[in-house]
Amino acid sequence: MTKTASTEPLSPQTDVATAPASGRRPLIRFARLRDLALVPAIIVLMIIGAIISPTFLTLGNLADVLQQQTALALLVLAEAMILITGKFDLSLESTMGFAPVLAIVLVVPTSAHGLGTEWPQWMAVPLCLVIGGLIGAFNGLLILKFQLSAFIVTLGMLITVRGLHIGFSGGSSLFELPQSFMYLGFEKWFGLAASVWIALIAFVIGIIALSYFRQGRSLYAIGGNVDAAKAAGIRTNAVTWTVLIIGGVLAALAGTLETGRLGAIGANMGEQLIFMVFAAAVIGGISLNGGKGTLFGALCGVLMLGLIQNLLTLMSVSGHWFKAIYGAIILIALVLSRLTTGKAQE
Amino acid sequence: MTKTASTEPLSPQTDVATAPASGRRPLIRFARLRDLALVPAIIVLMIIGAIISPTFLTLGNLADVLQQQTALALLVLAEAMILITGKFDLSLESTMGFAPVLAIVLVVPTSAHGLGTEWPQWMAVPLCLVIGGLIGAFNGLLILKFQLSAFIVTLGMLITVRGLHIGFSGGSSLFELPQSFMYLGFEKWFGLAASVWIALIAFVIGIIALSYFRQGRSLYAIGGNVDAAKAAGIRTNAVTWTVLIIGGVLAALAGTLETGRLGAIGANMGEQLIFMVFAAAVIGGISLNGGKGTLFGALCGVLMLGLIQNLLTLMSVSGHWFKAIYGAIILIALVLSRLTTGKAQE
Amino acid sequence: ACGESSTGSAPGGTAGDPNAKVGVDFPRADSDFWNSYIKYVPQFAKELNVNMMDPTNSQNKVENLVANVQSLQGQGAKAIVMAPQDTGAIATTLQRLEQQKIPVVTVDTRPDNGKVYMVVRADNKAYGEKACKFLGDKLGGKGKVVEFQGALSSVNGRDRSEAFAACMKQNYPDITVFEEPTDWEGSKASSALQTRLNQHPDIKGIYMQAGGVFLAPTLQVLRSTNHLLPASDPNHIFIVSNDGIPQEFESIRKGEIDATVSQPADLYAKWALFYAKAALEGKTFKPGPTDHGSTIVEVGNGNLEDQLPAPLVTKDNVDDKALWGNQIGQ
Amino acid sequence: MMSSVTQAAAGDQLAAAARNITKRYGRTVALNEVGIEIRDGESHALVGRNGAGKSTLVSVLTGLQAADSGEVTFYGKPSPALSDREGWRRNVACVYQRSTIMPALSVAENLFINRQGKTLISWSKLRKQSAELLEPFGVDVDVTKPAAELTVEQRQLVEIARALSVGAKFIILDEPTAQLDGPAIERLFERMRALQDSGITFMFISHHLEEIYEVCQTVTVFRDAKHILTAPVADLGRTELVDAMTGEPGGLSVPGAADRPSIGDKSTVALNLRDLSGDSFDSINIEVRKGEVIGLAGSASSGKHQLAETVYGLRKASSGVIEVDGRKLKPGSVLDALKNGIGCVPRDRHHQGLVLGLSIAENAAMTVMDKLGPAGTVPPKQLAQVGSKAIESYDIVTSGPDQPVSDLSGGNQQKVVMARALASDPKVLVLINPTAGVDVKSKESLLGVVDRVARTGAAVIVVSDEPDDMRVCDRVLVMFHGEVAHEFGRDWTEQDLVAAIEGVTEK
Ligand SMILES: Nc1ncnc2c1ncn2[C@@H]1O[C@H](COP(=O)(O)OP(=O)(O)OP(=O)(O)O)[C@@H](O)[C@H]1O
Ligand SMILES: Nc1ncnc2c1ncn2[C@@H]1O[C@H](COP(=O)(O)OP(=O)(O)OP(=O)(O)O)[C@@H](O)[C@H]1O
Ligand SMILES: O[C@H]1[C@H](O)[C@H](O)OC[C@H]1O
Ligand SMILES: [Mg+2]
Ligand SMILES: [Mg+2]
Repeated sequence: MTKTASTEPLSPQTDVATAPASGRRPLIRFARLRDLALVPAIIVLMIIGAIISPTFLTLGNLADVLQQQTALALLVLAEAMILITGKFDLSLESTMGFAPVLAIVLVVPTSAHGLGTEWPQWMAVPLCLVIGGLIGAFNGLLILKFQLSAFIVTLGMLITVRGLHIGFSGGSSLFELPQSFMYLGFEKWFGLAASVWIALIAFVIGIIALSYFRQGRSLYAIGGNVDAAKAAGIRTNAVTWTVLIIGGVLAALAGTLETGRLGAIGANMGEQLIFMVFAAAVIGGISLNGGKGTLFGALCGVLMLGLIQNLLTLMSVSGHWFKAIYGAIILIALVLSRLTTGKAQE
Repeated sequence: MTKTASTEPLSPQTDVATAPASGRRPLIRFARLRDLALVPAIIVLMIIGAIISPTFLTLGNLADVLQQQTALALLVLAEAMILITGKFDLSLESTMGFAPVLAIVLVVPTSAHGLGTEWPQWMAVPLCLVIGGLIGAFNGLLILKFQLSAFIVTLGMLITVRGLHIGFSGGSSLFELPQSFMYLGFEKWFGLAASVWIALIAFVIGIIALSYFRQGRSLYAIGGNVDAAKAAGIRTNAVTWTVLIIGGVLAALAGTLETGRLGAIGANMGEQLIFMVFAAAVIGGISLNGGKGTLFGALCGVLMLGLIQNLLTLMSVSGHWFKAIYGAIILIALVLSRLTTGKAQE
Repeated sequence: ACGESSTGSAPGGTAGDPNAKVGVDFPRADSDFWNSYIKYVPQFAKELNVNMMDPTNSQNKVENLVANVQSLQGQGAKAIVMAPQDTGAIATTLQRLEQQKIPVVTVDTRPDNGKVYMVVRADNKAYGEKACKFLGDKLGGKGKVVEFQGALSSVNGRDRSEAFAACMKQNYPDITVFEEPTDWEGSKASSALQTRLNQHPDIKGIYMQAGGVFLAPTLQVLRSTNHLLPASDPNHIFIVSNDGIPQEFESIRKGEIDATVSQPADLYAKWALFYAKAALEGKTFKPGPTDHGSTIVEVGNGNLEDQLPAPLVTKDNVDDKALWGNQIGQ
Repeated sequence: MMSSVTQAAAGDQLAAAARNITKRYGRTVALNEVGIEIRDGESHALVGRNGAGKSTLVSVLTGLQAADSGEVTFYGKPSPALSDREGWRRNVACVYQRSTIMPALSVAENLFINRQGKTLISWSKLRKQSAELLEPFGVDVDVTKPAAELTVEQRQLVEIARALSVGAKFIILDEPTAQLDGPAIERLFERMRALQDSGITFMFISHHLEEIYEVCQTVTVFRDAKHILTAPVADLGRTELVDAMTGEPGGLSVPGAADRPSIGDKSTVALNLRDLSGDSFDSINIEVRKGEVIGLAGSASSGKHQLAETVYGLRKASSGVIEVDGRKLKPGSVLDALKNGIGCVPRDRHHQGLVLGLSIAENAAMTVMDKLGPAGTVPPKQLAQVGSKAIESYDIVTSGPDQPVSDLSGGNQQKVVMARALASDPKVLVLINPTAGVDVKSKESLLGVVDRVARTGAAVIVVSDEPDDMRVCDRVLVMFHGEVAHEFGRDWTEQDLVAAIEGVTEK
């Protein structure tokens, strides 16, 4: 938000401005310095964790941390891409809850809260993803065609879609879910939760796309200066729309995985998660003004939040002070990463 | 040395011919066209309300709507000023809950959850406002001195301050409150709740300050282009800090009024209110990018949300579909105001 | 009902009009427990001949509750039934209703402050105690137990947590309790359990304060970590839940969990409306046992609370037709 | 360090002085022990190539940035503390190179920013004063409109009017004329002279050296972050000045169209505009042949910018046809224009030209991203090559192709925009104010590029207010009120041109 005059530390070159340098640094990087900002904070957390609890550094515990963060990670992936493109999506958390609900009520019998359509059960997952995409597309319609503010459109959708969730589920948790729908969130592949693999693959694809592909790079151009991007022949509306749709699909996927992990869809699945999504993305170096940050940085943000949460659980912090301590650690981590990178945040 | 150049800009009464566009506009304009965008939507809501329920247009009902919106209104006033200055404050909702709690536990006896300090009871309200201001000042410190992103700082504070609230109150509601603390939120002046008058006065002061005073106008300059504002001689950091502090004080005031209205401080007072705060502000024409919008517009946003809520209650919309309908109406109102003003939103 | 005194001084000025309008506010629409309650209310209204207005829903927010009550009143409600989830911040509203002689019945929770005609509730401290005793006995007084605490900002979450802790401390000092803050969120419970099982693979018991939100996530974690073992297995984890929704009964039958407290959604609805009507008729009540198996107790402030029975359900009585969890949706 | 010429006669007071100023950005040294002394009442020019450090000195002199070392004084007194913005403002007013216009605020308020009034603001008074303030500059706008609705030129004039009216006795103008047309520049100079007569001191930065000779008495030259010389303007010839700036002898040679073989009818038509109408222009018919350079001149309201933007698809024509090599373009589609071989330097580099947060390489390659690697990939190597090539071909002062464009000096940013336009090897090139803010030497090389691409057979349209830019043109079309009012061959004179632009010649 802040428009501070940047004081970017410059080239590793000689001290005279006029020496045009050949590119010694890699041109595109997974992460710029500011995206590695969290690494020190993460290491400090790791060390503290190892001291406090012998469980902390066990593979089992770390694997659990990863699994617990998959839904958040996918939402952050979606939000990071949307933010880089210079837009906003608050409705992801509702989509994460509603897409599975609608998919489920379309396939299960009325006795299990179904709508009576009873479509084949294998359709549940694909349906869920499609519904997520449609919500993203609808957001895109309002934002791009009606030129409404993305923030406010998706805030309206946050409420509306959560409302549809409650309406369609009758407010109750859906317990009787097709086995196929639980598979991805529950199964293990090679000793690690399938959902972790899926999130990992999604991030790798995202990182490669945003680093090495024209369409991916165009997100930065659009987020940085949409008029300049347009003048360079980038189809800004089409790209933005696509990103919003992918965002919806990823949120729906997160919902599927979370459903498998939790074994049911509660009426408040995903509620308030959007705050954590923004926290992770912004802590990870994504700018709310668009055009800046990397997906790798965002992933670090997710991991940091997960580690803090895990640590506090292992420490058995009292319920009454849990939130205060959690918030304080986030603030300290922020200050730490600010001091280690020496870069103002946006 | 000729001393022609005086600090006073050119005298207002030269005879030069072309003084374009002076008299063409209406004389008093608190708000520009885009800030009036909501007026049609509000009128439509009023008409629908009158048709649907005979209660709706009664003085009693409208007075109730106003009273119910006072806390939201004060938070929106605070947030609008902060947004205009190009910053963000998510922690207002936590401040609204925590400032009263801390003030109270400092004055009440331990038997009523007090800390044992038992300061004089009359100090409760001033203390509460000071605490609000201190939270704002702390936000300002992190944002301006440490140059952290306002969004992420106040997100951290949102969590931390709520945590402190739960910690200090032990999670329970505080209900043994000094009478002085309840007065403002409970009393009526001239047949209307005192809190409504207070919010009204706060808005009038805000509107006048932001329309007719240099310091107030500087918020727009800072939010529009902080470097340019600095270049124009505005002490951008001092002004921004002041605005953040005023924001905290207003949030604490909102907490005081809400406490008086509700008769106690629940452990989740204000929770999730920040979404509504942003909704009202942005619907009312405040830009998240800073430098745009008026307080009058923001006030319209508050009124609109209050009327929608009231209308849905009077219509006895089913609980399960309430949220969906509420969200949908907000979206429709947005599209409506977009179409009536023909202006793209930010 | 028993415990009822002769028709005496009316609490409201409306004595004698049992057909006056009764306003009902539901606290939330996103919980299995409350959904059942929402279904029962109109049903019992018809049965008890209560002139119920269109109910409102405060969506978990006390601000909404206050607004809803104002508007119900504006539309002519002469008695109000509500279930404030935030039990403090309703004080002023109660005060105003009292001044205007509109009797109030609260359900599920009791206000911290202010006068109500009757509280229809169950003893939430007893929930915690029952869960504690059940686990304590099953574990033979030692071992490790995980507790999913409800939101500490809710009187129910606090009552259950405090009673459980006090009982454990007093009766089973050798049992270690891990209190996990969850804010009534299933996903937080799931993460905490996973972490805790990793740290202490020898967890022996779980107390979940609301089956409506914690049941599925808990089972899912146990399933994936192979902890879902029959009661006969020495490594079986004993689970006691709360709420009494049909899914919990299902799990008890399958042996996945061991017990739950059936919080009577049906009786909450029935007796809330009953008392609302009684208030309109000008009846008054006093402490003592009732004719419907409950006890009215004085809970301070001159308020009365009808503490309805909330039976512990185990494998032995899970098929009892009288349990609401066995009736709803059948 | 200071050349002896500036050792002003005793008694002559210095309005402002900076001594031994060093300023680094990271490892870039933007100012290296430089100094400048500006005598009370003079107009002092500061010149130097793009990236020489001029604007950096401006921000030090106006208190926006602290120098790493060195001192600044005003009228012999040390400069105020950095936080004392009021203090700085009393001493110095400035038109910065980067816009300080606040688009959301009204024109009136932009003019009176932070001095709307001491107590209650009277908007009606402010409106009146604003109108008066703008009057001498010929800006005829509704001062209550948001500044966002102004043209680039009008915005610049608003900035100038504001700086001149603040009441400071020392005023800095950092490239005020880069976005202005001839008459506007003339009006500005009139104001400057009048103010100078009343005792105001100016520091004036421009890449138009003739302007220096027109309004300044003293000139200081910076090169590579160092002070080179200070001398009375009258004592320094144009060639010497350019030599001092570039550090190498040998004057300038802006390529002229006459050096190219003339384009006959034999060359095929590359770009054909038929009956084209749109925003502010009407029924335009223009044919541009391969290898031909067309100049479009005209006042700000002539419609020349709109016409050029329409050709590139930035605007949609209301009727008529645009053809490239006989193929009709889809109206209002930049993508189609690009596909058919049109390249463009848009009018405002900050608006449509650059993504400031991205690197030079990325900006330069933005129009050819699809051509860098197979299957839509962007191999970092190729990307770096595009960047390095741009840096080389256009002489961009930078630490490397991955430097964010936001860190470049204004002129160097402009070169990146040129690189972007040419990256796709366009058949038709549309250049709008291509040399705005570019130093003389670089201008030479940029116009050299125009000459070069024309020789290779590209058709070029140059829209510009600068007569220099018109010298490479085979034909110059002067637009007036949306129509082509006049056409010159290679043999135009500046007088004819100005007369035509102002609409005083007969057709
Ligand atoms: N040029 C302007 N720039 C920004 N805001 C303006 C401008 N002109 C008017 N306004 C806005 O319009 C409102 C009132 O303006 P108006 O011209 O009516 O003032 P006024 O009180 O009539 O002034 P005066 O005392 O000079 O008659 C203010 O809120 C102000 O924000
Ligand atoms: N904020 C910044 N961060 C990093 N480097 C900068 C920054 N501002 C300027 N520079 C560098 O400092 C040097 C001097 O820039 P400056 O803007 O002063 O040049 P200039 O002489 O004004 O050029 P022009 O004529 O193009 O405006 C350049 O090399 C530029 O890249
Ligand atoms: O108050 C609680 C209720 O009794 C049930 O346990 O569900 C969670 C809470 O709403
Ligand atoms: Mg007036
Ligand atoms: Mg410059």
